[in-house]
Amino acid sequence: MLDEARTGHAAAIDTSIPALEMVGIGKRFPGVLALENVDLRLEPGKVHALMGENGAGKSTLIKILAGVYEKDVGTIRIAGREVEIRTPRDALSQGIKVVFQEIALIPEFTVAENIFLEDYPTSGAGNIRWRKIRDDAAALFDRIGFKVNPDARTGDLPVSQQQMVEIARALASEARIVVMDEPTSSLTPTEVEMLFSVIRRLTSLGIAILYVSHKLDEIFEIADTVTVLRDGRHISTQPKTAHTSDTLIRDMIGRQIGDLFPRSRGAGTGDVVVGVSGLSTAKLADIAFEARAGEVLGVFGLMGAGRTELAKALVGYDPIRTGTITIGGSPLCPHDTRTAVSLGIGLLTEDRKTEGLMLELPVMHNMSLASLGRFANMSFLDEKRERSAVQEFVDRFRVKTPSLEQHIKNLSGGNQQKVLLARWLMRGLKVIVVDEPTRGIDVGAKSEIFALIDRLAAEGLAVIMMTSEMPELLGLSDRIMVMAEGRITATMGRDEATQEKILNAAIA
Amino acid sequence: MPQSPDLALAPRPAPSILATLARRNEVALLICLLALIIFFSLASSSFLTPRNLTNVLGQASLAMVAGVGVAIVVMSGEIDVSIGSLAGAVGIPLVTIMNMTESLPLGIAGALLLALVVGVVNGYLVAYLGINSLIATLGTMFIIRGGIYLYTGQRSIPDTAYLEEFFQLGNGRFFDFLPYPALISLIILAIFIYVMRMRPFGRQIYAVGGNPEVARLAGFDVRRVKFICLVISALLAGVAGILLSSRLGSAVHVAGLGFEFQVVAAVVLGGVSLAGGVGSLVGVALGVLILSFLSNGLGMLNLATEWQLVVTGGIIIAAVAFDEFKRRNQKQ
Amino acid sequence: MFRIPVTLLAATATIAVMSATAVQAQEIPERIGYVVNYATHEWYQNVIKGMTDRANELGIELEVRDANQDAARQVSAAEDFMSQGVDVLIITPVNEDGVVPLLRRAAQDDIPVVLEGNPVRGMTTMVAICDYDTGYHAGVAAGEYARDNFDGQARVMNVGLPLLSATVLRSEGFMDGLRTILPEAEMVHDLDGGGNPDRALEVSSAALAQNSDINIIYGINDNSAQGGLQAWKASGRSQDGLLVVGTGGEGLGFINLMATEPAYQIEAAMFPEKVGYTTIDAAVSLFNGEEVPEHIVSPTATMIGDEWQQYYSVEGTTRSINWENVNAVPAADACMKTAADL
Amino acid sequence: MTETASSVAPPSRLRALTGNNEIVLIVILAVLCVLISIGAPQFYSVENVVAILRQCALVLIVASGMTMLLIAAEVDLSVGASLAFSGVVAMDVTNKTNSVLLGGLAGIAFGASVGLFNGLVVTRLRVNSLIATIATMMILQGGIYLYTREAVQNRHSIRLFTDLSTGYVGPVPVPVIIAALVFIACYVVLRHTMVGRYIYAVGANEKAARLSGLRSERLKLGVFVFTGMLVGLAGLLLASLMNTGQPTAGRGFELQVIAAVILGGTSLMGGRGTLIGTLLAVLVLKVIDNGIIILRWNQDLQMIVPGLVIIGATWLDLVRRKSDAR
Repeated sequence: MLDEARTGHAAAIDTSIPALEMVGIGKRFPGVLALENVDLRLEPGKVHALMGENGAGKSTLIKILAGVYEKDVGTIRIAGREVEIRTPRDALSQGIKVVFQEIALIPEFTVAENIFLEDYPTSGAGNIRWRKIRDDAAALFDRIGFKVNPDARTGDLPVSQQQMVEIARALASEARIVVMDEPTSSLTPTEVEMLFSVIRRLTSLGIAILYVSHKLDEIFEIADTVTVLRDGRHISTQPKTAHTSDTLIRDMIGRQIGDLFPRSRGAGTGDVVVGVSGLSTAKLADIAFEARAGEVLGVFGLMGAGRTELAKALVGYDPIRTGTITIGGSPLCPHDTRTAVSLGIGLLTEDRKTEGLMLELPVMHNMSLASLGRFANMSFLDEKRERSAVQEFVDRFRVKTPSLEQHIKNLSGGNQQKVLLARWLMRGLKVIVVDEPTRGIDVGAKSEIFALIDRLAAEGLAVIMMTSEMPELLGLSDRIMVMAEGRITATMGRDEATQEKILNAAIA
Repeated sequence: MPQSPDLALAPRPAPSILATLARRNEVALLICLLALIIFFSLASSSFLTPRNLTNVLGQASLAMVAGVGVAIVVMSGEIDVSIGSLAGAVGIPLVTIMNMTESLPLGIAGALLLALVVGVVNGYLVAYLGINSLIATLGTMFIIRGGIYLYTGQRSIPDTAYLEEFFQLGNGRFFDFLPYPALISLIILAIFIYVMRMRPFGRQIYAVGGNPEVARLAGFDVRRVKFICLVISALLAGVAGILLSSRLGSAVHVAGLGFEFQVVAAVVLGGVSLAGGVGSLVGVALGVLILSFLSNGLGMLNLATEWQLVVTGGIIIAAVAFDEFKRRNQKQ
Repeated sequence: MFRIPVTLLAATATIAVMSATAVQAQEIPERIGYVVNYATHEWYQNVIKGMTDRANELGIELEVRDANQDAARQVSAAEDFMSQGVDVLIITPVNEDGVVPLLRRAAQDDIPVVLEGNPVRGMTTMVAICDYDTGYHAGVAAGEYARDNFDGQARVMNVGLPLLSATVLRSEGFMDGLRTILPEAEMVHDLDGGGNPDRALEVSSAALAQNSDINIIYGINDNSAQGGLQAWKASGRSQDGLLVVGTGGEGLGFINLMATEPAYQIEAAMFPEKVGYTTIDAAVSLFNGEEVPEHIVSPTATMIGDEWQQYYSVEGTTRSINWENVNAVPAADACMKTAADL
Repeated sequence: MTETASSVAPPSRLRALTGNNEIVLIVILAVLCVLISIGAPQFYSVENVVAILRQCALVLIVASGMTMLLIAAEVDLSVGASLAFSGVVAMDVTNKTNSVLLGGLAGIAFGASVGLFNGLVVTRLRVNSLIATIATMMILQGGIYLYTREAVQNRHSIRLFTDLSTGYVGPVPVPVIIAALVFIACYVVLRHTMVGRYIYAVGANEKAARLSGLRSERLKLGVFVFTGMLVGLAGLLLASLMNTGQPTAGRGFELQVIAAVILGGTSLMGGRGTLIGTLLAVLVLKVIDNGIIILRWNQDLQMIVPGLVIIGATWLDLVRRKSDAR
């Protein structure tokens, strides 16, 4: 039924004119040149892959297309006609549908309603046709083999299913251009297959797809053409067939991978500083492991596997149902972050903005927050000592900030992350849990963060690193632990770990 | 449309109707309301009479009408505390115009025009200038009340047109049974329940309050939605003010003092989250009724004002705390 | 220790005598409902006290509901009384225009209504003091005081309340009465003290700073007078050459002030208990369908210095009314000026 | 990313000292003072200045606590009702014990216990503080009449009690000194102690603060209690100023205080605000209040002008911050 509706639509698509042309796009943020003179050209019925490391400018380009940001310079043509996109509404009315990596669904609504959020089917009188919404959604899910109850409250679904709902939404829209930003980051392989069949269905209707990813295997499977961005600049656009993995990686990173992961230490064989046994929470079941001083324990899992939940349970943030956690031999009181911190465990959160930074506060206050006691005499702060300690870390970590008074929201992601790392190191920890430490950080800063993590382990900390990025998992970890559905499914040494083994365990 | 056979295999089966019901905030409120009614019926013989019950519906109507507006604003993620001053203010054009023209419709038009202007100002300040809605509407609350005093010289303006329709509007009964204000409030309630459920705009309000970023990505004009919500809230406060004015037979300069607190309390009691995006108008209606029946029933029991205040305050805390407790338990 | 019972006894005796005369040949209503404006205010507490005393005497069940200064709540409370079927309704309007529809509805239900305090269009009867006259007589007394003590200088700060017509009348009456003695008397600052002690104090401070020649403070109620006086004291001035005139005599406050503050010399007392007492009698008359005047005036008296002791006695934190003397205060037949003249 | 450093100008000395919103307020205050004194030269009389300062004192004492509370992302609307109640308690206990010390402590303790109640309801029962403290306000408004049906008169006649509000130390009124001490203490706590840092941190991002090992609930509870204590102190001063414990006092006081704190640039969302801003805002509002009277303007403007100033100043602040961000 949807296909029928689309057939008429597709007939209007002229395959000889590019579906989308972006020419000379430039975008500057306060202090950052995010995009410089970028060109992009999508053909109807083709899948165009957009590749690049984090911070390469992919998201900015997509957001310009989606109307979230306005470009500073450049031209956008759709089906040959020049258009201005200033708001998401403009983008939608130009037939551009973006599937974002962050879930863009209203959790309180049903799945079916979210599918039709952008364009409710209404009766002649303008009333929402709830039956149609429900039935069409059900039919749509049927067609792509996605098993979910259309009446379920969206917020109750696991993340991967929410992601699928987002993707299914693209099918229900009248879009001529569908942009997908890292659509597979939280999907299971079955769901990835579902996604690819969705994409093929869309291209068969003459719809142009912009597929953003840095996963090479996916690109080689689904894409027709590949454009690579690096540091906000256009590097190359070539048919997939002209590329090999090596040429793609070279284009994306512009250097050897080895550079990214410096290694200054041997395998960690220190004392056990973290001991977890029988740990269960609302989202975790029967977790047991140990971490030693001087090692990086990588924890891998797909989105929704329970990585973040484990991180939060370890530092006493989330309540624990059963099990024990010991830090340096002392048991941790459940649900009390303060004793956790005083025992020497700290968490560098995945979501910097909502769980790490005090955006309105200066760099100095952000950094010294966890170790104010060191600078205080009867609670009175010795700001001189505090300032010099903070300055020391700013210098050591090469945090780029005009002053210690600068509001931290004005710093780049990488520098923010360094400040948050320094918050913990200043305090002097035994264990640091880092959750997706390089999310949203540009390449240059990424390697600095990696170097810092490596140095921490070398200095004798136990580092527990939660990540969904295979390269950093393999590049940094001494041991790897894989999670799926709240359980540990595999533990392996650095030498025995391969991508396949890890992925298989993550899907289990 | 074929029934999807896969539904049975869905990872999370649809919860049973009973479980869904128990999860609904409205059910808890309804039980609370019924408990109150039963308690007061046992405690006072004059409580459970058709006359008294319909009276309470009439008394609740002002907060009901204004509450619908405030609830919509709160669902959209903002707040409006200027409604009390506005409800008092609309009586001025209403009565003045009626006295001049002997026409109720013209008076109502004048009253609603004033409400519209205030709504547009509130909406503009909040949605387009980006001023925090609590601050903006607190400011307009002061300005309007001061304006009333300044304009009237702190005198009420009597109705000298003696229009029968004007009297009937607030004091008459539909078929000698249901007070007109109750009827009007129920109609407005029904209209907005319909809008929130059946019109795309209603859904946009929830979306905007629930997650403005997502709403923007879905192509909704977040500012426009918030703007319209504040205008609706002002218009409904205007309607409440018209009814109030009719019940008072004049434009009373102190009318509506403290009304905003009553209404916000009822809205929150009705399960609308001050964070936005969550709540239902049925819940709001129940919240209003609970507070109205409480006031009526405690009066029937001859409870002194001071005890009424203490009991009402305690019930608000208990109800909101319970709701919060339930919400947290569900999350776990 | 012995004093209270004696006074109480005297009071009851008087009540008994009075009721004996009033009750002759009258039907007694079973239930009276009173919708008070602001039950927690001292003035109304004493009105209710007077009502309760009288109602108990006559064997009437008196129910009181508080509008708590909310005009809408007042309508609801009256509505509840009507649906319960009280025999007589007494209302102290939050706002006099705001109860016009209520009178009509009560008439439809055949429930007689007595108003307390403020006149309302279409009313049958009202029990109230004469606000203008009360202020006027206090003004005359203040004029005499200023003539004798201040060389005829009278520079008045009015701590007023424009919100209510009653309080505006008091201020007007005060100035008019004052000018009968001292035609040159001037109101140098007319303030809105909100009727609250703290707000009155705040606005008075500013006015006193602006006009250093103020020598009379008039307060439309005891709280306002007190606020004005406290502002004077807070500015560090001596009370020599100052006269404070309060209005109401609603509770213990003015007694305390007259006893301790040298400048607080004149109080326009309004005997709330007497108002309540008279209101119940009016309700009974109305219930019997008797002819009653439109305005039943409840008496007021200007008390100078320690004259209050004639009317009240204080023991601890209770004040007792001396019914004999209060009942002997003559009431005017009609007011010199009412809200209708504003 | 390297451009970040060069493009953001380092804050000037003045800005670092005062923050930014304060400049707007200083200008408003200066303009007001000039304009009012043109219309009414008495504005600058010692008596008037003292009167303004004394009025500021009560508001400032409570507003200092409220600033902390708002920075911690909470609010207390019950301060007006609590002000009256603690004044009544202070007077009553002084009457009964003949000790200003005990009376004062009782008033402050009462205020603190109201704060404790609010804090527990907010942090343990997780009731939104706006709604919780509206409810507390109702409870207190009822409760005060259960405690006393009439104003509690001064029956102890202790000089010290009245001196608390009307006395002078040199040329400075005692309440102004008390307010200054409270203000300085709060300023030091907010600016120079761990507790102050924690308050900002909890308000700016409670999750992050908890993850950094702060006990946010205990901290918020503490701020509620502290604000309550200050309300108790203000109530004591009010009772002294009125020479009675007035159950009808404090109407609308909560809005005065909150208006001042907001006007002072403290964010309702928490994490942002300064006490200097609050101080300036209290002065601005009280100067407006005073000016309207001594200019003999219609007192109804005392509601309208502050309304306009609050909206206008918030808007200016917004515009300024936007242009800063660019």
